[in-house]
Formats: sequence, structure tokens, C-alpha cells
Amino acid sequence: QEIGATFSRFDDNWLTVLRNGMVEYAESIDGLVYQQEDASDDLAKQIDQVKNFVASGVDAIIVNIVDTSAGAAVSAAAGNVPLVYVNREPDNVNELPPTQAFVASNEIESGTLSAFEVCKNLRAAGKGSGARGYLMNGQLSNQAAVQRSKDVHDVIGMDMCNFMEIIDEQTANWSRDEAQDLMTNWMSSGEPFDFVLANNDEMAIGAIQAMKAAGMDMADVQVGGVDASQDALLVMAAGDYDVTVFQDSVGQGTGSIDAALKLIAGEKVDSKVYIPFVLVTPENMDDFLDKN
Amino acid sequence: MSEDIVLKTEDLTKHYGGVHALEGADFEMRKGEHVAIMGDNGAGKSTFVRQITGVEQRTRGKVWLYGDEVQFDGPLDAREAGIETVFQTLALADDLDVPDNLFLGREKTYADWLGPFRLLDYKAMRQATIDGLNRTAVKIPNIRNTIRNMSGGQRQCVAIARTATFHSKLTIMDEPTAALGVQETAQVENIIRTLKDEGEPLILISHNMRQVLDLVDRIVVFRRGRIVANLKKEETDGQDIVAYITGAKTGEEYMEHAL
Amino acid sequence: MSEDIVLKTEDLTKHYGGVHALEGADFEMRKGEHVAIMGDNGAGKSTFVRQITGVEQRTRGKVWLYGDEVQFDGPLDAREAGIETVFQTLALADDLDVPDNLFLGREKTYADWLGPFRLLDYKAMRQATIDGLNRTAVKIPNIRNTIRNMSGGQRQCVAIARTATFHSKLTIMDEPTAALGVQETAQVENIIRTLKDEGEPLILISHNMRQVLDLVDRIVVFRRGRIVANLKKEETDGQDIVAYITGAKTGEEYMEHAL
Amino acid sequence: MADTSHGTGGLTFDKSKRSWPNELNILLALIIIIVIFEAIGQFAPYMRDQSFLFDTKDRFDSIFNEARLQIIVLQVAIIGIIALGVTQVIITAGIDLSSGPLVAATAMIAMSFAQTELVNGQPNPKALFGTWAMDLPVIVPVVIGLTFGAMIGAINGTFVAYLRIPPFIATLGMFLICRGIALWWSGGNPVSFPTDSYAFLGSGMMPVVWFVALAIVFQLIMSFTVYGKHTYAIGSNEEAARMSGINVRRHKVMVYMIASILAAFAGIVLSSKASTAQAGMGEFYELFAIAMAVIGGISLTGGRGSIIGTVLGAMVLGVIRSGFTYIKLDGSYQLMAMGAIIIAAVILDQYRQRNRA
Amino acid sequence: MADTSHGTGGLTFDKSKRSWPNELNILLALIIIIVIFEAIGQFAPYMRDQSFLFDTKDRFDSIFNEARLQIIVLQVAIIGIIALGVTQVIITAGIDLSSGPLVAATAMIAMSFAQTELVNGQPNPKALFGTWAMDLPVIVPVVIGLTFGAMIGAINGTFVAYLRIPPFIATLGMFLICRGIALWWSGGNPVSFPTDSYAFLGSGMMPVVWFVALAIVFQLIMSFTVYGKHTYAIGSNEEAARMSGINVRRHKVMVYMIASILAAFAGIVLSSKASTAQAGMGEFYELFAIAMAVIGGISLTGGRGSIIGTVLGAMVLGVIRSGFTYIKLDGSYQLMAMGAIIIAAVILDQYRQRNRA
Ligand SMILES: Nc1ncnc2c1ncn2[C@@H]1O[C@H](COP(=O)(O)OP(=O)(O)OP(=O)(O)O)[C@@H](O)[C@H]1O
Ligand SMILES: Nc1ncnc2c1ncn2[C@@H]1O[C@H](COP(=O)(O)OP(=O)(O)OP(=O)(O)O)[C@@H](O)[C@H]1O
Ligand SMILES: [Mg+2]
Ligand SMILES: [Mg+2]
Repeated sequence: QEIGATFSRFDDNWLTVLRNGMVEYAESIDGLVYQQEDASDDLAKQIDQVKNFVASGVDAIIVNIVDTSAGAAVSAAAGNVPLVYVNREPDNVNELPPTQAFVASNEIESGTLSAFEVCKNLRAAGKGSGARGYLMNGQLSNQAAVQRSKDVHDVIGMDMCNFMEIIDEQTANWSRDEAQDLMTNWMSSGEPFDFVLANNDEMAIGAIQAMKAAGMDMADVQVGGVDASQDALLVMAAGDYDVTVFQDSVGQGTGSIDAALKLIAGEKVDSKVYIPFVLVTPENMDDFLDKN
Repeated sequence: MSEDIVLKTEDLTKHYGGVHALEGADFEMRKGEHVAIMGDNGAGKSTFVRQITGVEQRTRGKVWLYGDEVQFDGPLDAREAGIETVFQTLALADDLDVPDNLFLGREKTYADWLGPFRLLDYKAMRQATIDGLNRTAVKIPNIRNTIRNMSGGQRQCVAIARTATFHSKLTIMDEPTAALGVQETAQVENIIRTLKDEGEPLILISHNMRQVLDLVDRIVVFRRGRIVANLKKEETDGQDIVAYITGAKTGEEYMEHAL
Repeated sequence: MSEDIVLKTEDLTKHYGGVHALEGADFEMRKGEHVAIMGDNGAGKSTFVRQITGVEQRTRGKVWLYGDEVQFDGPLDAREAGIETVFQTLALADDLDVPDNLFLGREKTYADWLGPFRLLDYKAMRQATIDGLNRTAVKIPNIRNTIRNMSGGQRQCVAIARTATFHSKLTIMDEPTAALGVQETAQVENIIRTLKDEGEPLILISHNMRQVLDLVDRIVVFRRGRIVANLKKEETDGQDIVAYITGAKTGEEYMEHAL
Repeated sequence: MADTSHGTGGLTFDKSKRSWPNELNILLALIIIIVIFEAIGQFAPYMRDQSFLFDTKDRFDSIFNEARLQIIVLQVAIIGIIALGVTQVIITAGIDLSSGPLVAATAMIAMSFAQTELVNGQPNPKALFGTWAMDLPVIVPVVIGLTFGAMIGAINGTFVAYLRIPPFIATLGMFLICRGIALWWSGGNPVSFPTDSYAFLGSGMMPVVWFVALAIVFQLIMSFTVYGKHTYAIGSNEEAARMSGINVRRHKVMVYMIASILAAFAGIVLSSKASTAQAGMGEFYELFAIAMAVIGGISLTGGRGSIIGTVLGAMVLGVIRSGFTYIKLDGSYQLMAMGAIIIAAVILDQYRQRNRA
Repeated sequence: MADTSHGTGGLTFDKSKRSWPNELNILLALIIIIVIFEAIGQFAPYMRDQSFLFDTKDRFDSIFNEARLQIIVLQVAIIGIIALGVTQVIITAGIDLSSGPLVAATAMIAMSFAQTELVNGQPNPKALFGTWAMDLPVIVPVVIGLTFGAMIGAINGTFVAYLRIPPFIATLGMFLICRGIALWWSGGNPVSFPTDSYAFLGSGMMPVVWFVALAIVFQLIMSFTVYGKHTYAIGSNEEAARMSGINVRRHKVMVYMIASILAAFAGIVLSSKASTAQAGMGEFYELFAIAMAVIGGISLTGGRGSIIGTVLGAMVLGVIRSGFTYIKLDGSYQLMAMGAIIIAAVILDQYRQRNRA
């Protein structure tokens, strides 16, 4: 059998863990030819990649969709070749034909879990009467970023957490070094703040590095992110990082390949498989150390 | 001002930063007159031409063409007002061929209602080009070669043919024969004589004394950015002119400015 | 081959696609000799120069310099072999000033152990530049202006000064005085005479009959890419040369190729 | 005779040695690349007797793998439309970096006037405006999109021609501005679910139809009209064009406007093809559009190049992309190989051009 | 006298009207931008009496907000290092698009020889090689990184100078190749946790130290050495430079190598600053490096520009970025405003240059 996979981008940390896991798993299956391509965040390119797979006659296609609202176009491009969406939930998830399925996490959970935990920590630290902080966005055109930021605002909108106030939110494009500069810029205004929420771990680490370089005590600031990357967990182990969220790459990767194989064999599969996010804090971080 | 005067400038001046390339030029020419401008290298001759034709914006001064004061925004305006110029830098498009260059900016076309997308009449332009070039006697093996691949003299002939192909109220030629061979020079001089016969006024810039004395009615000498002499051909000779060019003499009416 | 022969070419030929710009040129010049090349526009004179100086790669043929067969990869090689050239296109860097252009490729420097990062001796170059330019009598208000802002003649004088400043085994000048004024032309002719006195060989391309007859020992005429005459100055005159240029006559030894 | 040999002064020239057009070089490169892919498919052990262009699995009626032929053109058609305009800009010795973000901005704007009210009987979840903007005739979003493009192009052109900003920097500024507009338009959210008539514009092989039709139109315009001639003249020697009496500034504005209108149209087709518009769309499209033109033999210093060349350049990229998937090259190798092939194609072109002289 | 008035033939010229250097225009632009930000801080109601450059909260010993001054330079220092090389390439009338991906590739490569074995007492989870590559002296990754840069530069230069590929396309090809290398090197995984000595290279204000030191060195080189003069000559008129006997091809290779070595060094500093190397690093750095040079008054047609100009151009971008955060401008507006300011800065420059003539 042949499976072709296309990912929204190759240089994303978490997706790389997912990708590598899938390659490993595919190699462990006899007679499976697995090939993967980089859509470099270009939706049209991804649609064309699906068509290229069809032209080459692959047996199934796995898609980590660039834009979740383009589900219809991607589904159509595959025709009747089996197709599995992984990691991101396409908007047509309820109308998928029987040859298609999806395995992913629900993005709404991630930002919410992280922000809510930070909120609780702030209360516990006695800042329930008012806390100010910053929000770092991922790439502004990226839906996970938009969703995670919205989650943060939703959490702050809740009664329990409305003591939190966002001083400013800006993008650092998922990147650690941009986050360093952004955080330093924020700090140069001299405004006191109590928390930093970031759309991913890399930006959170960048912020932490900048704060430490400026001589801040990390115990005074709550920092929350998403991904539970290994770098992040080590920073957490050092006591600098407070909250992150784990997304199960192995579960999603193997799950999607299994689903694809079943579709090829003509077996019936669940058209929707949700793999939950898990909150990670210094207390339970040891469980996740070698997972991502 | 008399309608008889084709071109008149008053106090025409151009400074490039600290370089005073042209300083208070008062110049006048009448209908049908052919005038030569002579002067050392860097005397300001080409600068004078650039101010008149709107290639550059003058520092100060006034210009009248056929009695109307003019201030051209660019060479397009000047051409539309009837001034045809062979610039010293030739102004050819290197990647285009000869007919394209000859008709650049005034192509022969049909279906003109298409506006900017009107169609080019290649055939007519090619024929007109061959006719125009034959007047200059230049030899060009293939007029569809790009200008980039032409010899110095061939380029100059193309530039001259362009000017000579269209009628004008005033023709200006800045060193037209500098790069030309013996035969071609003779032909261009013939073209200039034809203009004289047709009564078209001409300004000729040239370093060639024989040519100037052969062709024009009057000689204006530039020196260090100023006009230093205005000589009728009949009243002067080569040696006299050289004396003005080198600064050994200065015209009486220009004495006050002498350096 | 005699060591006496400075430059010799055999069957030197250059085709540009279908254009046969130079065809089977056999040329020879001796020590101390000054030779002129004349011919119509497009006759192939500059093409001949470009083949000798390695600016272009020839289609076929051989070139000897002082008895050694040479095939230059580029003008750098030619210069290193001792050929100094004033090209018709002048070859100046528009954004650099006069001293920079004059010394381009052979700057005066110190701390030479720094290799490509050795330091420029601006002061020495500036002084040498003023001296060099004074030899051409050209007037330049500010030599630190960029070449872009120079008049046609000023540029040509810079190019000539560059060649005249350095000693060479063979000097080639392609229409050096085309854009020059009366005074400057006289000075450049003086420079050429000095070269003659010093015994430095020279090839001069010019359309100026008076100049040629004044300056050189021998005249070679090109026509339609071929050499059609090789005339000693004493045995010819202007009219005769023009006859060869226009094709009215063809040298006996060249008859076989006549078109 | 004089008319056919094109010489004056009694000269003729040897026409048999007339140089062949540049476009043939790139066609040659294209064929070489295809042959290489076929050969890999034939001989690489892991490929198991597949064929790049031919139908070895009997899936189609013809001997060709029609799906492959289609996707080769389809996947470059949209960037190709942009490249048609970029080609014209480059011929004037300019450059247009703003086309990628302009694609995104136009896609967002046009799509928000092309949304349908009911999706599978439910209200459109991505609705950006109220019902007044729903189910409008297709002409509305198209006109709005193209007008927006024309506006951006006019601004680009004005900066370049009247304010004399170097094109690289003017369009780099516009690059950022258009990205900003695309993000700001819906706050980063996608705009989805177009009407059927809008969805038709980019459906199936429609992008190819647009691309080919526009390529033909502009090839004719560049060869046979005053507009084309002046475009070449400006790129060849702007000063000369000005002195020859061409209204260089007005003409440049026109060229930049045409380029931006084409990019805007590409944005419309793209959003229609994807049935959604997203602020991140069109990333690096400007670079690939320029690459197509350059592979097609254009000179970035202006004055030279042709639309046909650009179309062939687009085909090269299309074949490469398809071929990589075909030989199952991994993503990171694809990038490297793509870079190498782009360079190689141009080397071949340079080499042939030089040998010709 | 003759030496000071620089004229021949007895001419003098009016030195009082000597044109002022271009660099002053851009300095002016910089000051205007700063004043605007100060004014917004002063008068916009939501800003609550803050100051952009001055220390209103008495946090520092001086009257300036030192943290702000530092971050302004710090955040452009790394791209600034790239821009120093890009400036030289552009002066030769070339362009280098490969610098951004080269930063990423070098960061990956250098960092994998700069990893430390134990992180917080635990084995380095991102270890790419075995223990043999752990805790090497800092010179090892630096030399490897710079050598890699030199190699890429040599290839760029060879393509441009010897194979006559247009620089845009040669470096675009290299752009893809370097992106590919960066991805391939560790399969997309980040490489993290450097040794202390490596981490020092980019820590604190070190990037600024490097940037300033290199800028001074290259300004001197460009002004006072044969290398600099030939670089300008080639950009001004390559044909003339060749005919004047400059070894144009060798010189170009050298320029591209220097540019790539600088970009590689930027990659080293960047990975050190971030304590990690990732394949996606350096995105758009090439464009911003070019933008710095162009804002600094360089001409993309070659022959003109200076290192000082580029440094000032970098400062403009630094001030803008910091200023945007300062006035809390939203992301999408930031992009638009950045585009507008880049264009405006160049317009100002153009305007002043023209008025001078
Ligand atoms: N753009 C410019 N910037 C600065 N100086 C200039 C500029 N253009 C011309 N000049 C200077 O102005 C003076 C006059 O130049 P111009 O070209 O008018 O001379 P010319 O009389 O035509 O000489 P030639 O016979 O050599 O063509 C020269 O000294 C020249 O260096
Ligand atoms: N690169 C080229 N490609 C095609 N044809 C060329 C090229 N260079 C020169 N030619 C042609 O070769 C012929 C000889 O040109 P060349 O420049 O040698 O003439 P020339 O004798 O120097 O003339 P002039 O006196 O006008 O300078 C001309 O017909 C010219 O058009
Ligand atoms: Mg002049
Ligand atoms: Mg010649």
C-alpha cells in the first residue's frame, strides 16, 4: 500500500514530532510505502499536493490541513481516494464521505486549559483582586493562534477570572527569538505585570529568557503556554515555567495511519476520533518528559 | 516680441550643486536661421540644450518659443511644441531594433480606438526606416538587430535619422557627426543643408570648425558656462573663433562678465 | 618571427550570429610605428580592437604580441601583457569620481600585505590625476564629482588620461578625439606625438583625415569587415584614402576578397 | 528584397545563422526534466515500473496519465496568472513583491462579498457581514476584488513612477501593507462558503483556462501593441524612452496596475478554488511568480523577456513539483532539489545564449 | 590650492554648496519618527504620560529610558549583521535572497556542535549527535558555521560571477536549498541547550557589540581599501570595471562569500541568543536586511550606498518596532504602518536628493 501525507508546515516543532512519529510507525508496518510533503502553509499548494497524490495513484492520503475552513475543497480534491485528516479539525467534519475520517484534538481545549490554570495560580498567589499581564499571539493568520488567543479572552471573560487584565497583546510568530524581543520591548515601558500567556511553548520560553535576562524573579510571574515540548518541560523543571498543555502526537499519528489502513481495506472506521489535551504543571510534568 | 524670433532665452542659468554649468545665457535666433554653438568641453553647451528641451529644470531664466514663454516639464512637452533634438547621449533604447527606436513615442499604428493597446504597423515603420537611414548613407547589415549591437556611428545615424524623419519648428543637434565616418558626415551635412533650404531653423553644436563655417549663418561661443561671443559667419574666421573659445578674446557686449 | 614586430594578426575573424563584422584580417605593425585605422561606420574597426584586447573571443584567427602568440581571456590579461586601450565606449564607472576611474584596477596603495583589503592612497592618486588631466588641457571644475555628471568631452579626456598615465607596449585609441573641443584635441594630438617620440607603438582609430595624415606613419583601411588597403602616409593623400573607404578603389593585394 | 534582408547601404546578412529564440532553450530544459523523471520512474527500484507522463495503470482512455497532465498545469496556473503581470513589471526593469500578500487581501475582500447565506441548510458560520452581503451576484465580488487590485497597483505605480521609490522598496512596503489588510479584514479569521457561481471561477480546470487565455492575450499585447513596445522601451533605457517622448510615468502606473489587477484576479480564483479565503494565503507567491519569469528567460535589468517564456517557466515549476511527488522525494529534499533545478534551468539558458553569439 | 578645490584647467567650484551626504536624510527620517512616537506617548489619552525615549519613572540613572535604547538596537542587531553583507552585494548591483534560510541552516549546524551534555543534571533531550559532539570548545561550532557560510557564499558567487545566473535567481535557488538543508539537518526537530560559552555569544547586549564592531570594520573597508573601491566600481559599470582590468568574477565571489559569512555569523549569534536552533528561524530576514540597506539610501542598481546608511536603516526599523509596541499598535496595523513608514522614509530620502540637485 501507499500512503501520501501532507503537512501544513515542516518546520513547526510539534508537527515535526507528529511527523517523525508517523514515519517511525509507517516503517514498522510491512509493505507500506509512506511519503510526506510540506504544504508550507499554502492552502492551494496543499490541495494540489492531494491531487498530485491522486495522479500518482496512492491508496490513501493523510492531511494536516492548512486552513480548517477549506475542508470541502480538500475533500473534493481527493475524490474517492481514502483520506484522513489529522490534528486539525476541518469544518466539514460532519459531512465527510464514508471514505474519509479525522483524528485530532479539539483546539478549544488547549488555550482554555492553560489560561484557566494560570488564572487559578494567580488567585492562589493572592492576586485575585487584580492582575495584569501580556498575551503573545502566534502567527496572526494561523487558526490555532487565533483560537488559542480567543480562548484566553474567553477565560478572562468568566466571572472567576475577570480580575485578569491584558495590558497588550502582540504577535511573536510562534518564534522564541521574536518573543525575546517582544518581551524586552514590553518590559522597557516599565509597567508592572503578573502573567504572560503565550500561544505556544517557544514563545513562552522566549519570554522567560527575556525576563530572566532583565533580572526578574520568575516566581513573581505566571507563564502559560501550549505544547509541552521537551525544551519547555526542562524549563519547567528549572522552576521558571508554570503551565503548559500536552497534545498527544503519538496517539494522533498512529491513529491516523491506522484509520487510513482500515479505509484502504474497506473497513469501517469512526469518522471522528478526538484525542484530548492534557494540562501539564510542575506536579505532573514527569509523566510527559519523553512523550513529545 | 516679434513672431519672427524662433527661440529666445533670457538669463538662462543652471547650477549643479556648486558647479555653475550655465550662467545667464541670453540667446536669440530668427526664422530660417542656422546657428552653431561652439566651446570647450564642459563649456555648458549640452547643458544649454537640456534646459531648452525640458530634460532638466533650469535654476532660473526664461525661454520663449515662437513668441510664447515656455517651461517644459519634460522632453515630451518640448517635442510636442515642435522641438526635435539629437542629444549627445543619443537616447536610444538598447534592446529595441532600429525601426522601434526611430518611431519610439510616435509609432505608426492602426486600430487607434484601442488606446494604449492600439496595434503597431510594423511593415510601414520598417520601410520608412530604410528610407530614413538611406538619407544618412549609413550601412547597417540588419536593421532588426538591437541597438546594443550597433557600432558607435551606426547608433548616431539612427538618432539623426529619427530627427530628420519628422518635421519640426526647431531642430537641435548636439555633436551629430562626432562618431561618423567621412561619407556619413557628408550625408548628414547634406541633411542639414536641406533643412536650410526648407527654411527650418537649426541649432548645431559641433567642435568641427570646417563644418561650422560650411553650414551655419551665425556662431555663438560658450566659455565656462557663459556666452562670450556672437559672430556672423561673414565677419569671422576659424582663428578668430578659436581665440574666443580659448578665452584669448571676449566679445565686447559680454565684457562685463569676463572672468 | 622577428622580435621587431609588435603586433601581428592572421585571419582574425569575428561573426555575430549572421553579421560578419570582421573577416580574415591580416595585420602587422613594427616597433615605434604609429598606424591609423580608418573606415566607414560599421566597417569593423572597433570589432578588430575588441578581438585583440580580449574583450570578446574571436571566431577564428591568431594574434601575436611581440612574437608570442596570445589569446587573452579578458581585457585584464591584455592590460597585463602591456596593451593600453581607450575604448570607444570609454569604459568608465559612472558612480566613481575622476581619480577612482583613472586608477581603477591599479590603485596606488599602501599596506599591501593586506591583500584585497590594502589601503588606498587617495592623496597620491588625486595629485597624479590632476597632473594627468592637465596634459589633456580639459577643464573639470571638481574632479571629485562622479563621472555621471561630466560632459561628453570631459569623460573622453578622463579615459585618455588613464591610458596616457601608464607606460605600455602598445597603445590603442578608438576615436579618442571624437567628442573633444579644439584645444583638447590639440592636446591629445600632442600626447600622441610624445608617444611617437618615446618610441611607443600606437594604433589610432579616427575618422578625421587631417588628424590621421598629421600623426601616423601608415593607414590601414577597413571596409565591410575586411582590410582593403595598407597605405604609407608618404604615398597617399586624403582623396586616395576616401576612395578606399568608399570602395571606389581596393588595394591590389586585397583584390581577391573584393565584394 | 530590402524588406526581407533588413539591411541598409547595400549590405545583406546571413540569415541562415539567425539566432533561435530564447524560448527554445527553456523548452529544452523542460523536456530534459521530464525525461529525467521518466527515467527515474523506469529505473529506480522502489518505483515499481511507474510512468511519469504515461498511463501504465490503465486508468484513463488515452495513453497519457491525464490526471498528471492536468495537475501539472493546474498547480501553477494561479501563480502563473500573477507571473504574467510580474513579467511586464520586470520588463520595465521594475519588480513587484506585493503580489503574494495582494492575493491574500483580495481573496479576503472578494470572498466576503461572495458568501452564501445557507450552508447545508444552516446559516453560514463564517459570515463576515450581514445578510445584505449574502448571495450577491458573482460580478459583485469580482469587481470589488479587481478594483481593489487596481487601486493597490495604482499606488505602487505612483510610488515608483512619480515619487521615484525603487520598485523593490515600494512593493516591499506594499507587501507589508497588504498582509496587514488581509489580517485586519476579518481579524485573522477565514472567510468561507462562497456562492456556487463564485465557486465556479476556480473549480476544476478553470484556473488553467484563465491562465492560458490571459497568457495569449498578453503575449499578443506585448508583441503587437504600442503598450508592449513602450514597456520594452522603458526597461531598455528609461532615459531614452523619456527623451523619445514616451510618457514614462503614466505608462509605468499602467503596468503596475495591470500587474496588480492580475494578482487580484489570481486571489479571486484562488479563494474560489479553495472555497475559502485566509489571511496567510499566497505566501511566497511573489517569489515563485518572479522565478517563473526568470526561468522563462527574462532579464531583471529590464528590456528583455516574453510572456511565452514565463508560461514555459511556469511549466517547469509545475513539472518539478509534480515530479517530486511522483518520485516520492521527501519535503526537505524537495526544497533543495527545487532550488538546484531552478538554478540549473537558468544555467542552461545562459549557456545556450552565450554559445549562440 | 589645486588639491583642495579639486578642479583642473584653472576652474574652481563653489564649495559652500557642496551637497550634504545622503546619510543625513535618513538620520532626519529617524528623528522625525522618534518625535512622532514621543508625541503619541505624550498626547494619546490611553498612554498615560509615558515617554518613548526618556525615563519618566526614574528607573535609570540617566534621563533616558535605557531599557528602550537597548532593545531598539538589540532587536535589529542580528538582521543588521546580515544587512552589512547584503549592502556589499547590492553595491555590486547584485542581491542576496538566501541570507534568511542561511541563518536557519547555520544555526542548526553550528548548534549541533555546541550542545551541552547535561541540562539541569539530565541528559540533553535534544542531543543530535553522540557524546563526542557534546561540550566542544566554542571555536568548533563557530568555525564550522562560518565555513558552511563561506561555502554557500562561494557557490552563490560562482553561480553569479562565472555562470552568469542573475543574482536574484541564483540566491533564490540557494534560498530553497538552505531551507531544505535546515529542515533536513535534524528532520525538523529543534536543536537546543548550548554550552555556556556558546550561549555567551548572543547573550545580553553581545549581538549589538558584534553588529557595531562589524559595521565599523566594513565601513572602513568600503571607504579605504581596494576591495571597497572595486565593489563600487563593479556596481557602477561592470563592463567598465572589467575593461579597466578588475578581476570582476573573482571579486564578486569574494563579495558573496563575505555576505554569506556574515549571514552565517548572524545565525550563530541568533541561535546563541535564543538558546535553540530551529528550521523556521530567520524567516523574512533577507527581506528585512535588504529593506535596511534600501532605507539607508542604497541603490538597487548598484554603485551607490554605504554601510553607515545601512546602520541607520537598521535603526529606523528598530525604532519602528519598539515604537509600535510602545504605542500598543495591533498586529495587523503594525504591518500596514511598517510598510507605510518604509516607503515614507525612502520618499523623504528621494525628495531631499532631488532638491539638492
Ligand atoms: N548632472 C550634473 N551634475 C554636476 N555637474 C554637471 C552635471 N551635468 C553637467 N555638469 C557639469 O557642467 C559643465 C557643463 O557640461 P556640459 O555637458 O554642458 O558641457 P558641454 O559644453 O556640452 O561639453 P562637451 O563638449 O564635452 O559635450 C561640466 O563641467 C560638467 O561637468
Ligand atoms: N555584439 C554585436 N552583435 C551583433 N552585431 C554587432 C555586434 N557588435 C558589432 N556588431 C556589428 O558589427 C559591425 C562592425 O561594428 P564595429 O563596432 O566594429 O564598427 P566600427 O568600424 O567601429 O564603426 P564606428 O566607426 O561606427 O565605430 C557593425 O555592423 C555592427 O552592427
Ligand atoms: Mg556636450
Ligand atoms: Mg567603432
